[in-house]
Parts: sequence; structure tokens; C-alpha cells
Amino acid sequence: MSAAANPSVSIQDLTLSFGTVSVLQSLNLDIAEGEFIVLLGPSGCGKSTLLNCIAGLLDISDGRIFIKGKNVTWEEPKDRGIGMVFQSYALYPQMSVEKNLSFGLKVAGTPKEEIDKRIARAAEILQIEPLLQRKPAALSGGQRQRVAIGRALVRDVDVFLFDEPLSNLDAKLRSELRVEIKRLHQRLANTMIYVTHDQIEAMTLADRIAVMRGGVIQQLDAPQAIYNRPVNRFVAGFIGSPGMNFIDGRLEEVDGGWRFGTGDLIVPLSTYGFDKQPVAGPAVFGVRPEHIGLNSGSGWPFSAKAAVDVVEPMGSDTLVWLRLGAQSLSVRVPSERAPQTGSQVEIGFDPMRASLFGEDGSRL
Amino acid sequence: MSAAANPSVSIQDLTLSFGTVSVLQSLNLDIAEGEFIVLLGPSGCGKSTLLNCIAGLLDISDGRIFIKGKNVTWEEPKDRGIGMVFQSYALYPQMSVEKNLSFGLKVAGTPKEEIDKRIARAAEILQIEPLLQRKPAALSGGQRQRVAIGRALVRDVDVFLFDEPLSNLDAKLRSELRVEIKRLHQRLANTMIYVTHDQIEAMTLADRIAVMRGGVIQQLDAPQAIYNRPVNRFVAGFIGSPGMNFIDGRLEEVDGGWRFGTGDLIVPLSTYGFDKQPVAGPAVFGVRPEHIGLNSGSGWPFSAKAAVDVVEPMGSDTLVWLRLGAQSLSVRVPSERAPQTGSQVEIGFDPMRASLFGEDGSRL
Amino acid sequence: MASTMSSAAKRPSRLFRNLSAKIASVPMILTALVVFVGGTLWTVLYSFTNSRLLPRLKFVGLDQYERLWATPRWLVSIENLAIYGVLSLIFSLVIGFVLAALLDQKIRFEDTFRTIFLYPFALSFVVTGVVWQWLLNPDFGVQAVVRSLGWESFAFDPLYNSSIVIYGVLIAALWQGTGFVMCLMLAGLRGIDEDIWKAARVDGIPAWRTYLFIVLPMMRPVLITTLVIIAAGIVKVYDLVVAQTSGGPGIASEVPAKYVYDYMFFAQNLGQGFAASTMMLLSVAIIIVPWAYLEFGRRR
Amino acid sequence: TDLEVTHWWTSGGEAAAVAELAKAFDATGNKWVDGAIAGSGGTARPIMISRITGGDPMGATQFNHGRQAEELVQAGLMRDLTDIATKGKWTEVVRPKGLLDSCTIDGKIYCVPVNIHSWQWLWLSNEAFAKAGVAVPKNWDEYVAAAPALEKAGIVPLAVGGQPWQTSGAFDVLLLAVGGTDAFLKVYKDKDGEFAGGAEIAKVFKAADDARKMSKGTNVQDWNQATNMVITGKAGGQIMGDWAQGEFQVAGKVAGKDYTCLPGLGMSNALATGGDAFYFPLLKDAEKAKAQEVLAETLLDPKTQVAFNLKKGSLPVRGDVDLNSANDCMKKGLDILAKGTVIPWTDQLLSQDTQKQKEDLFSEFFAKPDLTVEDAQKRFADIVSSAD
Amino acid sequence: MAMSQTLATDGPRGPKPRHTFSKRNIFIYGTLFVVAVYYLLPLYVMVVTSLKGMPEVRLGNIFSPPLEITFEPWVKAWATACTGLNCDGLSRGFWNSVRITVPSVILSIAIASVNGYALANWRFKGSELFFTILIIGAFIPYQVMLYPIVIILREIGLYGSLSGLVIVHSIFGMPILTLLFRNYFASLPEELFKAARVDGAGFWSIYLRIMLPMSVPIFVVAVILQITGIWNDFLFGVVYTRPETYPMTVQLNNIVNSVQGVKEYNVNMAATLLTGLVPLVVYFISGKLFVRGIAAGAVKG
Ligand SMILES: Nc1ncnc2c1ncn2[C@@H]1O[C@H](COP(=O)(O)OP(=O)(O)OP(=O)(O)O)[C@@H](O)[C@H]1O
Ligand SMILES: Nc1ncnc2c1ncn2[C@@H]1O[C@H](COP(=O)(O)OP(=O)(O)OP(=O)(O)O)[C@@H](O)[C@H]1O
Ligand SMILES: [Mg+2]
Ligand SMILES: [Mg+2]
Repeated sequence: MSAAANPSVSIQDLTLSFGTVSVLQSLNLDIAEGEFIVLLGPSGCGKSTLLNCIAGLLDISDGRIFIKGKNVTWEEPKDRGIGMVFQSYALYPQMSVEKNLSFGLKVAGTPKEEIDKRIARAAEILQIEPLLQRKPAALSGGQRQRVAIGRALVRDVDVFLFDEPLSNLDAKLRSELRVEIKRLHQRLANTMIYVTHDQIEAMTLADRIAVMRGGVIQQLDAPQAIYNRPVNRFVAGFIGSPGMNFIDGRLEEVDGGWRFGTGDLIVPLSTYGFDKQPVAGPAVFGVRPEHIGLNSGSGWPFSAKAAVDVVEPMGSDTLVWLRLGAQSLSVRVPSERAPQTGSQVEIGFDPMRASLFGEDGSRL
Repeated sequence: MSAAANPSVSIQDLTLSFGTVSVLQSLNLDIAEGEFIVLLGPSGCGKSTLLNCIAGLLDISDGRIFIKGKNVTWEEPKDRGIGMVFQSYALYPQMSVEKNLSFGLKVAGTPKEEIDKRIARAAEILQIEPLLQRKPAALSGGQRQRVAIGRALVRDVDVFLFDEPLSNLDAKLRSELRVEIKRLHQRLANTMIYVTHDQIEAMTLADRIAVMRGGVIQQLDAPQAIYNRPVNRFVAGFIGSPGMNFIDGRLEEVDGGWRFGTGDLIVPLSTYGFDKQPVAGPAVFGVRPEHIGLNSGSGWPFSAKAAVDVVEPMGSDTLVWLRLGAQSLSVRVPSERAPQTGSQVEIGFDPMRASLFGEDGSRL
Repeated sequence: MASTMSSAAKRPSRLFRNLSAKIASVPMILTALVVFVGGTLWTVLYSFTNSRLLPRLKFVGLDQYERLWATPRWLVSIENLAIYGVLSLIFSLVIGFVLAALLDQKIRFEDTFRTIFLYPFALSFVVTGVVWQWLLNPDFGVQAVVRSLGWESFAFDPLYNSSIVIYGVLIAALWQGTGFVMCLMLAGLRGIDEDIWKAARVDGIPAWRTYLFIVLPMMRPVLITTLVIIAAGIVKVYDLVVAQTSGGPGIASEVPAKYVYDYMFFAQNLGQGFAASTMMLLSVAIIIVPWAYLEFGRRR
Repeated sequence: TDLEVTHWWTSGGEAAAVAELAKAFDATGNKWVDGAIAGSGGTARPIMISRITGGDPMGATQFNHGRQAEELVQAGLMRDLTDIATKGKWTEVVRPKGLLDSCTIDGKIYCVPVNIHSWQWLWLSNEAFAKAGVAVPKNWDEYVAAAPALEKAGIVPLAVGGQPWQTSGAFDVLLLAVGGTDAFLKVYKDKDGEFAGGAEIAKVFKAADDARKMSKGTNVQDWNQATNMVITGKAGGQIMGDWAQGEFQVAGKVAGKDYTCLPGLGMSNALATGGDAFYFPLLKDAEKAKAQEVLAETLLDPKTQVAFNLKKGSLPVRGDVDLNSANDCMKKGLDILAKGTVIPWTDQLLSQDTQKQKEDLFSEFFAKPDLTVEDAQKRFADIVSSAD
Repeated sequence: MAMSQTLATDGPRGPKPRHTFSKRNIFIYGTLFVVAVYYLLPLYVMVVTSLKGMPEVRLGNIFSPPLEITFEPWVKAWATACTGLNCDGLSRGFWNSVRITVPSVILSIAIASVNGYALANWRFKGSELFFTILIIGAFIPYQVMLYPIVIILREIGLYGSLSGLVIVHSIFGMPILTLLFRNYFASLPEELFKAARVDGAGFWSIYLRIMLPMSVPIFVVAVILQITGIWNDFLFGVVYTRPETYPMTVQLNNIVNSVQGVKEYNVNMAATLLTGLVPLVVYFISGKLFVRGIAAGAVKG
């Protein structure tokens, strides 16, 4: 839908199998020039595999890959105009940082001055000038990560590929480097394809997110769209932490209006924006913990009483686990408004911000 | 301070060195019966070491350890009445889940019926009945974790020790199991000592958190106390994600009122609750991103204009990086109120919710 | 749009992908195909002939095999190999593992002990055979020494007693080889997750039980590597027997490899030697091939 | 020209004898490059054969003449020496004639016999018998009778080394001595399996059984170690070929005084002749080929023959040499040779394959007391009937 | 607080006391000591015997230390012991062994490491099949291959030359070394290899510039294994060489088996020790690296 007119990377009918195990099936993906695409999905869904196919590190079984309009399906990785950054940094341990950066250029036979110039530029961008003579073992995790990025940077590539570049770092460093990568992208304006299974990274970095599952792209959209209008239950459950609350029940038409119900619980759906024509039948109702109000009184199209089960303070916010009839619900509230365990509360939400999924899991 | 009258675990002057490297120095810690204590701190600060000392897995250099009032300093681990759960699960890979649970009991010569009873109970509590005949390799991460907990459970111990039991799991599973552990604690009411470097876990689970650094407990307090009134800059920076904003500047007394300033930026401290008598001099001002208001108009004791640098949407919330004079600030706002990159915004906060640190890093 | 791109770049020939890797593997491929497969097929083929000093293609059907299995020496050789193989496999694994476990107790002088256990591995079988022949010689070896100490009836002369000579060979073989097994085991032990030990201690499981029931099963990869190395050595045992006993007394310590060698070169009956080696290959194949297939063929 | 010569003569007496050959060859202006391979023909022969078939032949190599090199010759790898032989009139000088026949294949001569060895000797230690207080026996039966006395004196009656060829050879000697010439030939030449399993041969096995009982306690491998037991009086005697003579000589013992030799075990008057011969692989290098000729001639040179055989303890292959310096035992041998009661030895009669099977059988027989005489004979008969 | 004070006054404190002579220690060190004696005895006997004169050897107890130390057996073993007509002892064989061992070790390791690298990182169709064949080949008795290899070497004209022997050693060293290297390279992070490929390095430059510098531990293991294996080899040395290039083990066999009258056990022992010296020294010097190397991935299956 939002495929660019002149895509930077275009993947057509990509199929990849390891022996009899098919990991990617007829995958299509167009990425615009300068776009920051994040591949997000649970472990084993084929994110790294897809990235490796783009990089040319795996021999694909079928399909084509274009980078900058050129068919690179059978090109060597080095000829594809890509740079790649790995989760484990993959720095050459016996070489100094400078050697690490220059290795690729030397192999390609770039003249000495040119190499020096490029290293100087990359070092400046990444602020690793003082580290150039050190060995990777003498660097901290964040520094290593920067050198790994530098290695792609010096090669002046069109497309950056990142395979979970931050997941080996601790939370603090991760959020710092996340911002740095974002700044880098703003500065370089290269196309970037970024694999992660951390949704915060995905949400904060991406222009568009491709949520994958079992080798298939479930939804490819801007972060907010994915957050607010997940195309199916998988995407809905995968995005958001703590996860969306799901309630199994039935979709019914009563008096010309649609409503969702299970047991005592009846949710009127007058404010809900259906994606397709609804049909009565089993359905799953999903609402995010942060979209449920607690004791906030009036104004909600839906409200009910619930018992507090567990209270999990998380700093500024507190996660409250409620029992609503037979259902368990989590609600995120500011810490100062957190109720006591065991108390009764009044909850409410607007179905407009909720999602309803049909029997096949797709959004209604 | 809140040491119980009859501590379940009491650690006195615990010192531990590996050769010449001293990891723990004269550490004291009293843990009340049924309390859930979390040891939190950066990697290498000695959390695991402390836990291993309590378990009797390391020979301490000096000090005493009491469990249930009994001096266990020289006892074997199995005689201490403790159960331990490891980060890597440490399940015996070639034994079925049932064998894993029963092995310790069998070795101890517990009668068969008793073993069966205890396993049945543990399996019921942890809901792993269907898995009893499986080998660990055939279990998912979360299931393995449960079995590891079960191994401690069947031994009917007084104290549970957890060493980063969730850090090998993915985010989703982690948050689910977190709730389960919390429920387990509520049900069993055992004393639990839990090591983690994940602050969400610490905040949500703990009755009290001991924040460690370099083998020394920095602060031992309830989660909210640690969040709101960190005793020093280290604790302040370590707790909270995204991290607290720190601004270097000076503390000055002007017209009998204290204020904090650097460059153009002047923050009046009339609403700030000092921990000790303030003295003029260099200081660091810390304010959490979630405590800064954006464009919310009036009412803030402090407000200023800032430029938006980077915007990081994270789902329901958005992290906004601002440039305030020479300082960089992060602010967390609901996504619907997120500003545009490059725009000018008005920020404000109440110093009451901020923290001020002296030159030595301790809270003023 | 896609159609404008779809030109260019044809799929290159499969053969030339990773060409360097293939070229670099030529020695391996040649060795595998020409030496191992080729040599084996050649051997099998000629085992059906009556080749004497020189190989010649005069087929005699299964004659060589019939004769082989009617030869007492071959039967003795097989029996010896079975006894020697089973015992040396068991003992070197057990001793190697026990030694490794002892060395793993954070003991002092670990390096010294390890070196002592390992040094015989540096010596050739010829040397080992010579030394142990000398030590076990009843006239001046251990037996003589013990007798000279006053225990006149002491008898320990495995090399001159047909019924136990193979154990004499075993003693020497174990002396030579267990150090290396210990080394492999030690490496394996060091690779076991520290937490497992802790978990077992907390569970109150005694150390020996932990070793036996928990750690040992976890060392499968090491055990397999060790097994391959020991087993490969066992089938090939030759130098040691030649140097230590020359197959004697009589034919009591003969082994298949020696039978092959003797009949191929000494008796100048290549056909018989080839038949014997084919039988050896066959037994190796029955044991090894399914395992090697599982271990290396299918995985990855 | 350097010429590499491989052989397995490494014991004291043998090495001394080879030195004579080398000396004589070096005197011709060439150079003898010694390629000794220790550990008897069993170790050495495979190496020699591999090298010849592998295309890296030596200049000359020792084999037992007989059938060991047959196939190498048939494969065209060995040099035809007929011309040299004609020139040197070998057919006339070499004696007994059977020797050269063994070198002849399809009418062409391929080897140079250098000595005659006979296996049928019993070497007895005078000192041992003196110690046991019995007279030095004159034949096998007396020897068997004297065994208990020797044993009582702590002496091993019969030294038999552990190497298989020694036991097998000892049996053949017994076969010839106890069974007689006809029986020997019937078994080994005619390969009469039925006869080999018969009553006549059973006698021989009875004698072998005696020998096996008498040999208990010989904990040595090499033949010369066994000989050494006789030399030092630790053993009463040894059945061994005439090469044992060399060891006695090196040890400075005197025949008749320190030791006694009984050809044919004192029972048979026939002497079987085996021996060593040199073969010459076909070489491309013309100069080396020339040197080969020189060596061939040197080997049969009368002077060389005498010097070599005196050291080796064997008999020269020429009848026309002067052997005044020969000792007591050697003269006994020469006498028999002169009478012409010579028969071919197993090297000529049997293939190596059969020899090896025989060796396996007898080495087992001697080492394993519970292998019964009957079983052994039956197996022997099988080997004989399938022999070639 | 009050409670903890009452606690503080009594009971054990500090590290648990350890007895040097605990039952456990006696058992461990006792066992190790006994086993060590078993392992050292042969070496001791060899050394002691090699320092005795022949009369003493014949009369004395093999375990008794020499009454009169003589180095003559060593001199004889090294320089004058005879095989046939050659009376220069082991000295010649030593240099032959060096000449055989050095190129064989280098070539075999070079080939095997490249093989292992290709198998671990550049799998191609059939590569695993060849590898499986190779591993099965490790079980084939050498004697079986002796003859075919004679033929192969003859056909390529290398029979009897040093290069022929070097090739033979490389062939028979290949299975186990390739296994070692393959396992080691497979245990290195694959991402490193991918990074190098993206950087444009090819097969050889990745091998030489990335992999080699990282595989010192496994090279140590391989070198040690090969030095001992090749130095100690007898069968190939005797079959595929000629007398002037006989390695030391063949000379040793010749000396030990060339009995001149009585066995000179002292000379034999000295010769044995001399022959074993090179691998022994290698082990004593680098034993630690050996163990470390094995732990560093050699045994990862
Ligand atoms: N070399 C291989 N051979 C066979 N299967 C493979 C291979 N590599 C990956 N797979 C399989 O392909 C699937 C996708 O793997 P991939 O590494 O792409 O997952 P991922 O999304 O990157 O997961 P993670 O988040 O854990 O990195 C997995 O099921 C995996 O088991
Ligand atoms: N066996 C040991 N020998 C020497 N130093 C050790 C040993 N074990 C741990 N240390 C050191 O002790 C310190 C504390 O280690 P510890 O494992 O307790 O840290 P931790 O807080 O658990 O860290 P992490 O979060 O990474 O698990 C570290 O600096 C570590 O290097
Ligand atoms: Mg991945
Ligand atoms: Mg830890």
C-alpha cells in the first residue's frame, strides 16, 4: 500500500527453505528510500533469515531481491551495497577497532587515504575516535556496538541491516543507543532494516513495522497504526506491554446494534469502528491495560465492577490485575491512583479504542 | 530499620573475597518471615555472590548467617532449609520432570508416598501436572522455570532463593511468570530472596528492594520509597526507565529561599523536601521523565521553553527528547499529546517530585 | 514496476557457487573418494581373488572367506579384539572419568598430576610395548621383584600365559591411553554449567551421585568424541601387540590387524589379507556407519 | 656407484657376515649402502616387496631362495641374471644343483644364492649337561630322556624362542629326523594330506609334544636369545639352523668343547638345504645396473664366499672353495653335503602362505599345552592337503 | 534487633574450618598418588635402567636405583648402536624424523584446518557426505590401506620419497583433525563469518585473516597431536621410506630388535627414551595449552 514508487529494497516472492523446513513463503516487501523498517516478531519467526536473505548470506530457494533497482538475487553480499550489524557485534577480536573498520575496505582495495578519510568520518559520527587503537575485548558493550555500526558506515552502503543490535545490552544502555541509532538515521537518511523482538525498539525506531509470524508478514504499517488497529489477534497480543486483555465471547446483534457478550458481561459496540461487516458468532474482545479507566467515574460507554487480584507497582505506573466475573483483566494506572489488593473497583473503557477479533483471529 | 523482630534470614558482617578481590564487605541484612526481598543492582555488583553465600554454596570469609534463628554459617546447603532457582534453570537434562523434582527427596531417603504427595502438590500449585513425564528439553522456557521452582517447592523449605530466574525468557513470558511468582508468594507466604537486574521485576515483586553496588547495599527500602526518594544518585539513576534526567548545576540560597541553577536555568526549590540541611555548592538536579509536564500550561512551580529533538513513540506513551538550553531532557507523555520533532514546547514540573544530590552523590 | 526490475542477473551455475570452498576441499574429497572409498572398494574387490604376492584379478568367489573363518588364528584374533575392545573401552572411560573427576576437585598440584597421567600418550605404542614387555617379564620384571622380596609363589606373568596375555596388553594400552581420555573428560566436566552443581548441592545430592546420574549423562558430546577416538584406536591396535608380545605366546594375543598384515605381506597371500580386512571393515561399518550417519550426516 | 642392499641380517653373527660382503663389494670401487631391517624376514619382506612394487626398488635384496620372490619375477620386476650366470658358469660352480634351480624360473636365473643353510641341527650345551650330571646326548631320544635331569638342575631342557618360524622350523626338523626323508618329502613335496594325518606322522607329533614339554620356561622371543641360553648354560639345547653357529662363534665358544652339535638331531643323515639369495630388481639407471652385475659376481666370488660363510656359520654355495678354517660342526655339515644326501627345504617346497599357516599352528601348539596332539595333527593334515 | 543481638553472641563465624587431613582429602590424594605411581613406574624403570651398566641390569632389581650411574647406554643408543652395518645409533633417525615430522605436521594441519573451515562455514552439497566418509575412514585399519596407497603413490610417482610419506601422514591425519577443526570453527560465532562476508572478504581472506588468528587453541591441540602421532609412527615410516630416510622409530625398532647376543636392555631403554623425548618435551611444555585447547571446543560434538 505505501510501497514507494522507487523502492530502495524490493523483495519479490521470496521463499526460503532449510531442507524440507520452509521458513519463508512467498514473502513480498517493498522498502522506500531512506525508510526505517523494523522486522518484529517472536523468536524463530524468520526475521534473521529474511535479513540474511537480503544480505545474500543465505541462498534463497525462490524469488528475487532488488536493491536500488538492481537485481541482486545472485550477487555476493559485498556487491549488494549493504552493511550489516549483528547482535553479538561480531567484531574481529584480534584486530584493533581501526583494523575492524578498515578490513572491508582493504579487502576491496580502497586506497589508503580514502580509507583513512572514511574511518575518520565514521569515528566522528559515532564518537569513537579515542577507541581506534583498542582491541574489541577492551571495549564496553555499547562501544562495541558502535564499532559494529561503524563497520557498516565506512563502507558507504545504501542499506543498513541490523539484526537485534541492542539485545545483548542492558536496559539502560539499550535505551541510550536506541536514541543514537535514531539520530544516526536522521543524519544519514539511509534505508535501514532493523530486526528486533523488543517492541519498544520497534515502536520508537520504525517508520514502518513489519510484524512477522512463522515466516509471514502479518501486518506492515506505521507503529501507531499497528498499536491502535492491529489486523489480527496475534499482532494485537504481540504489541503492547503489558499485553492486551482478551475476552472470549460472542458477537451479537441486538436491536440493530452490535454488542459483545460473555456471561454477565455485555459490551455495547456502538462506538466501535468495524473493519468489516460484522457477523454474529464467536469473537474475542481485546482491550489494552492502558485504555481501561479505574474509578474514573462517568463517561465510559462501558463500565463494570471488579475485584483487585494482584497489584504490581512499576514505578510511575502500577499494573493492577482484576477479576471481572470469570475473566482476568490487567489495567495500568498511575501509581498514585493504585487500589489495594482485595478491594472492589469500578472500571470503564471506550470500545472505540478496543479491538474485536473474529473466529479466524482477524480484526472485525 | 524495618528489621523484623524475628528475622527469617539474618546476615551479619558478611565478608567474602575471591583471593585478594573482596566482593562483599561487612554486609548486614535482616529479612523478616514471609518477606519478599529483591536484590537489585548492575551486573557484577555481587548479587549472586550474596545469594550463594546465603545458600552455603560459597565459603564466606567472615561473618555469620542465620536462617530461622539458627546459625547456619557452617551448614551444608541442603541443611539450611533453602531452595534455590537458577537463571539457567539448572534442570537435570536427562531426567523427566518428575525425576527432577523427586531426585533430591529420594537421595534424602524420603518415603515414596511422601515424595508422591509433595510432587503432586507442587505440580498442582505450578500447574505442571501434564508435563511430569517430559524431559526438560521438551519444555518451553517458562515451563522449565516452573519446574525449577518446583524443585525448591517439593523440599518444603523456609526460604526461597531466586537468581535472576526470568532473565532468560522473552518479555511476554517474563511478565506472565512475574505475576505467577507473586501469586506463589501470596499463597505460600515463604521468605523469598530474589536477585534481578530488571527493575520492573524488582518494583513489582518486592516487599523491600536492596539496591546493591560494588558489594554494598546502597538502599534497602520499599519499592515506592526507592522510586520516590532514592538515597543517592546511583539509586536514582538505576531505578526508572527511561532513566531520570540529571542536570549539573549549583545549589544557591537567594533571599532565604533555596534554588538550583545552571546557565539560564533556574529552578526554585521552595516545594522541595530536603533530607538534610542544604549547603550552597555544586549539586545535581534529578527529575524523572514521567514527572515532567508538557504544554500543560499553568500551575507548575517551574516551567520553561524547550525544543523537541527526537520523538520516540512507545505505544500508549511517547518519549520526547528535548533540548533545554545546553541540557538534554527526556519527557514521557501520552502518545496522543506527543509533539512534532523540531517544534517548541513548554515544559514544567514540581520540584517536590524531583531529587537533588550533593557533590558526594547522596540525596540532599 | 516489478517488471522493469525483473531483467538482469541470472541464477549462476550451482557448481561454481562457493568455488573456492570446493577447490579447497579437493584434498578432502580426494582422500575420501580415492583413498577411503576407492581403497576400500579395491580391497573388497580383491578379497574375492586368489591374489598372492601381487594383486591379480582371478576370482575365486568366497573361498578366502571360507578359509578365513575356518582359521583358528582368525577366530582367536576376533575373540581377543572383542575382549580387548570391550575392556579397554570400559576401563579407559571409567578410569579416565574417575581421574578427571578427582582432578576436578579443585585439588592442589592439578597440573602435575595431569601431566603425569597424560605423558604416556606422548609415547608411541612401540615404546609402550617395549617398556611393558620389560616390566612384565617374569624373569626380571614385577614378578621377579616381588619374588625377590620374599613372596616366592607370587605369579604375575601375563605375557607368558596364554589365557591372560591379552590383559597384559590391556594394562599397557590403558597406561598409554587413559591420560588422553581423562583430558577429554576433564574438558567436558569443565564445560558443565556451574549452576547444575549448585542445584545438586542445594538438593543435597552427594557428589558421586551428581557425577554419575547428572553430570555424566550431560557429557554426551564429549563421550561421543572420546568413544570415536578410543574405538578407532581399538580397531587398529597393532603396533602395541607387535612390540609387546608379537602375538604370542603362540597365537594367544593375535589381533585382526596383525592377521591382515601377516597374511598380506608375510604369507604373501593378499587375497586372504584382503578378506580379513574386509571382515574388519564390515564389522566397523556395522557399528560405525549408522552412528556416523546420525551424528554427522543428517544433523545440520 | 652406490647400491642399496636390503636384508634382515642384524644379529651379531649375521652383521659380521654382511660386513664381509660389503667389504668385498666396496673393494670393487662401488659402495654398499646397507639397508638392514631388523626383526626377521617377516618384518623386512613386506617392506622390500612394497618398495619393489611401489616403483622405488633397492639395488639388491635378500630373500630366502625358493618361492618368496616368485611372483615378483613373474611380474617382470626382477632382473634376469642369466647372462651373468652364463658368464660366471654358475651352473657349474654352484652346488648342490638344487640351489640354482630355486633361482630359475622358466629357464632364466633371477637370483644369486650366497649360502646354504640347513635347519637340522641340535645345539647342546656341554656345561648344562655337566651340571645336570648326565652325559651329552647323541640323539633326540637320549636328549628327551635326559630332560628330567636337566629340569631338576633348574635348566630349561630345550630353548625355543617365541617367534613362530622357530617352532614351525623345529617341527620340520623333527619331521625329517623322526619321520625320515621319505615321510618329509611325502608331506611337503607331494602334499599328501592323508599321510600327514596318519600314524607315521603321529610319531613326529609325539616328538613335538616332547619338545613342547621340554621347552617350558623359555621366556625369550628371538632365536639368538634362545641360542644365548644354550651358550650360557641356562638351557640344555636348541633346535636351530646352522646360523646359530655364528652366535657360538661370536661368544667365543668352541665346538666340541663348549657345545655339541648334532646334525639331523643325530637321527637322520640327510641335510635339507635352504639358504639365502640375493635378488636384483630391474633398475632404470644404467650405472646402477652395472653395479648390480658387479655385486652379483662379487657375491659368488670364492673368497667372499669363504669369508662370508665362516662368519655366518653357513655353508658356501661353491664346491670349489677351501674351507680349512671351518670348525667341527661345519665340517660335519660339509661331509653330509659331500655325500650328496641333500633334500630341498620347505622354503622351496611350500608357498609362504602355507608356511605361515604352519607357523601359526606350531606357535600355538608350543605355547598352548592344552592343544592336543591329535587336534594339532588333524589341523596339520588340513594345511598339508590345501597347501600349494 | 534484640533478637539479632542474641544471635550474634554465639555460634560459628567466618569460613568453615577445613581439615587438611579430612577423609575426603586422604581419599582423593591417596587415589591420585597411587595412580600416579602406576603411571610413573615405567618411566622410572626406563630412566633407571638406561643409567645402569649391563652387569647391573642382569643381576639387579629393575626398580633399584643404579649403583653406578653410566651414560654409556645413552651414548651408545644415540651414536653407536648397530643395525646391520650401520652403527650410528639413533642420531641419523632423529634428523630424518625431524625432516618427516615438520612438513607432515604443517601440511596435514593446513589441509585439515581448511577442510574443517570449509565444512563449518561453507557447506556445499555433499560436503557432509565427504566428511562422513572421512570419519568412517578414521576407523579403517591402516594395514588395509597400505597396499592401495602403495599403488596410488606409485601412480603419482612419489613412492619412497619424503613427499610421499608427508602425503600419507596428511591423509591419515585428516579425519580426526578435520573433525577437531570443524567442531572448533562451528563453535565460533557464525555472525563473525557473516560480517566478514558482508565486508567483502572471500574464502581465503576470511580463513587467513579472521579465522586463523582466532583458532590458536585448536592449532595447539592439532600440532601436539600431529607431532606425537607422526613422530611416533612406525608403520608408514618403515613402509614408505628407504633406509637413508628411516625415522627414529624405525631405528629404534632396529636397535631393540637387533639382538647381538644378549639384549642390551639399558641401551634399549636409553634408545626408547631418546625416541620418546621430542613428544615428551612437547607435552611437558605445552600440556597446559593442550588441555585448554581441548576444552576450547575440540570436544564440542
Ligand atoms: N541453518 C538452519 N537450518 C535449519 N533451520 C534453520 C536454520 N536457521 C534457522 N532455522 C529455522 O528457521 C526459523 C527462523 O529462524 P530465524 O533465525 O530467522 O528466527 P528469528 O526470527 O531471527 O529468531 P530470533 O529472534 O530467535 O533470532 C527457525 O524456526 C529456525 O529453527
Ligand atoms: N569465582 C570467582 N572468582 C573471582 N571473582 C569472582 C568469582 N565469582 C564472581 N566474581 C566476581 O565477583 C563480583 C560479583 O559477582 P556476582 O556474580 O555476584 O555478580 P552479580 O551481581 O550476580 O552479576 P550478574 O548480574 O552479572 O549476575 C564480580 O566482579 C565477579 O567478577
Ligand atoms: Mg534472529
Ligand atoms: Mg549473577
